[in-house]
Amino acid sequence: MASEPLIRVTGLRKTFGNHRVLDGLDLDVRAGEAVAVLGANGAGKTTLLKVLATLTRPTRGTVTIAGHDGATDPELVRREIGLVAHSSYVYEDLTAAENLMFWATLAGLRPSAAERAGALATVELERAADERVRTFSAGMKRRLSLARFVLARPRVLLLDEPFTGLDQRAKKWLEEHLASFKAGGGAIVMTTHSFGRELAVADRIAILAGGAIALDTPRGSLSADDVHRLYALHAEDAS
Amino acid sequence: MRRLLGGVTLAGLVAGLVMGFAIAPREATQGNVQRIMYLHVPSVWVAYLAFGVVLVASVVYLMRRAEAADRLAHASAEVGVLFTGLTIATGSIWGKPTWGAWWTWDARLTSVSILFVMYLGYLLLRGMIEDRERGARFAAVLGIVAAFNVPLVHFSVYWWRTLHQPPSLMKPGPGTMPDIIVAALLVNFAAFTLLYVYFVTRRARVLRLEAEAEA
Amino acid sequence: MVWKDLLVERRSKETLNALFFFGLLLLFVFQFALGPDRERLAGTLPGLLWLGFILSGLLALGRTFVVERENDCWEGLLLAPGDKSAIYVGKLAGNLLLMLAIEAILLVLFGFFFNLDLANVLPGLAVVIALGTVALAAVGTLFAAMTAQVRARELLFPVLLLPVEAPVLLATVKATEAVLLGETLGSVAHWLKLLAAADVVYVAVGVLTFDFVLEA
Amino acid sequence: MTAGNWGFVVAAYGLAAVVLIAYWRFLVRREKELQGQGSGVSEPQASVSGHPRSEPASRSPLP
Repeated sequence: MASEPLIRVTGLRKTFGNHRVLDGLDLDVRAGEAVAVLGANGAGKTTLLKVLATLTRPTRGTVTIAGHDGATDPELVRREIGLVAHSSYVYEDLTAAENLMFWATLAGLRPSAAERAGALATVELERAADERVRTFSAGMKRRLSLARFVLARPRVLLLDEPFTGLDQRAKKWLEEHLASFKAGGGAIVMTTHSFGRELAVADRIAILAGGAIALDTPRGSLSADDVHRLYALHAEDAS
Repeated sequence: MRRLLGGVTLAGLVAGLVMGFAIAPREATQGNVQRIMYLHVPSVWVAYLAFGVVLVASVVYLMRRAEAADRLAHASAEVGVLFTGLTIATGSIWGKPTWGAWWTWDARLTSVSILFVMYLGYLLLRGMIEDRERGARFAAVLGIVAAFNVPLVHFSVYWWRTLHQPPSLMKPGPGTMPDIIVAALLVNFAAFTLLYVYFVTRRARVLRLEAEAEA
Repeated sequence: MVWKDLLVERRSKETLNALFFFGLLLLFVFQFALGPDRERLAGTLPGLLWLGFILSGLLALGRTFVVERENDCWEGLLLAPGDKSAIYVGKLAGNLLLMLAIEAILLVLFGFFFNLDLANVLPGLAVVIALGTVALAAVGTLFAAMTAQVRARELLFPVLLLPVEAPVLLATVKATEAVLLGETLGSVAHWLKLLAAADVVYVAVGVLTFDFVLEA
Repeated sequence: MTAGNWGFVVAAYGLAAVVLIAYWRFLVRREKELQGQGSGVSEPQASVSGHPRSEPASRSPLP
């Protein structure tokens, strides 16, 4: 694979006040690849995702997604990415179908009724389509927020601790969904503070410590224990 | 360069004082109190100049994202507020012997006061946002809104105060002023403009140093 | 956007109910603060009316993006590709509807409690209120978006909004006063022109700068 | 009405002098503070000259 990586981060620095959250971070992610970013709370995982998603501008350094610079062409970047953060971006007082319709309209899409139903079916919410989101479980909300991307078809998925708070069935479903997204040529960056299901999806593991990637290694046959040993080693090194 | 500017400014201010106190005569109707004009009127001028600069710098910042423009806007707003405050204070001090009250809802005092609180809000907004980039953006938007509001404030206050009562209170009509007083005013205008430039460049430099210390 | 917000509002009815109650309370407060003397109240009525509008407007406008914040949809809005000014216009339209509804209720309450004969002056009053409300809502929506993500937003929002709205307040109070006294709109044409100018300027600036407020 | 009015004039000018000088001193002190800190701790490029320079080396165009 000699092609240009789908995501390229170079020399990224982000400061808040006097605090350097990220400092000199480099990361490349290719199409069809999933990277799991492991880091302690406050290590800057969420900040990294926000910068990738063009939600905050880097203090220094560049982020390029699908060839577009996030600082100069955020609009073009936003067409390529889907972000699932802790917040699920759904309105509690609207039904699942209404939420989907709203976000699709905002994204400039005009999905037909069949397409909308199809998207909800993909995330297995077709039976809850007309129920208010307020009544949904955490897993259902996350599935609903993923349904938006069934319609919008981004090439990059950014996930903030996607498996946290889900039950076993939802985890399994998400795992399969992410695997098929990858197979379709998409790139995934997901953060986590402790490895669970992420390991199965990730092709690479990146340890975030001291504001930069302290270790970037193929998952290979590493077990969760191995990863945690590596993490302890490198995170302590950096701090 | 900077010393030169500082020196010229100081010389200008001294010249302004000399013109205002030694050379210009006592004004016939108002007496010595009129000499406050040499302080008051140039202050208003600087305030309006400063807020105009905030507008231009804000627009430039939003279009180019040049941090220098943001610092210029910030510095100019701060200096503008400073001079607006001076305008209000000196106007009030002038008003006491002239109108017999520290404060009257005179059209000019009122509109300048509205500007004062408006731009004070601008500085407050800047101080409340941690993220430098976001603070700059929001401040620029506010700077633009506030600047476009200036004429609206001006007209509304003017009509508010003058439409139902004769507009007689305060008219330092330029036509009736002796040349020497006009000259003294002009010298002070020039000196205050220099002072503004001096303050803004210095403040902008401090802001740059702060940004560099953080980054 | 309008459709979504109205739908949310219809489902929860939070804002409108609370604001109705707030308006009622305001009336009591005014009445208590100024005493029951009809004569004295009559002179201050236009001011009181707009004070009521402004105060409930502050509450209503300040809540513009609460739906987004509570549901964590702020970033989602940001990430939606395309023109952000559509979001501004949508929010502005929603706010306008909401505020006009509140103002209509307040007006009826005022008429009832202060024994006003509104029927005759209603057309003129409606023009003044509509012009003033657009100006209020245009800046309010923009500032609400700005302060939504800032510390101490409940404080900062009115602190920023009130000075900017000073000319609008002056114009509307004066125009309302004239209309209530039975004068024609022609006699306050300059105020109406000022309000119209403010409307145009505020909406234009809002549309043009909202992109910068929302983006990060 | 003129005799006592010098008091108002002095008050106005005095106030202006105090405010302006205080602001000037604030600027000078803050600048000294920052310069001392800048040259002592972090990058050597932290301005010694007074050139207005925007963000150094931030936007390198080449990938």
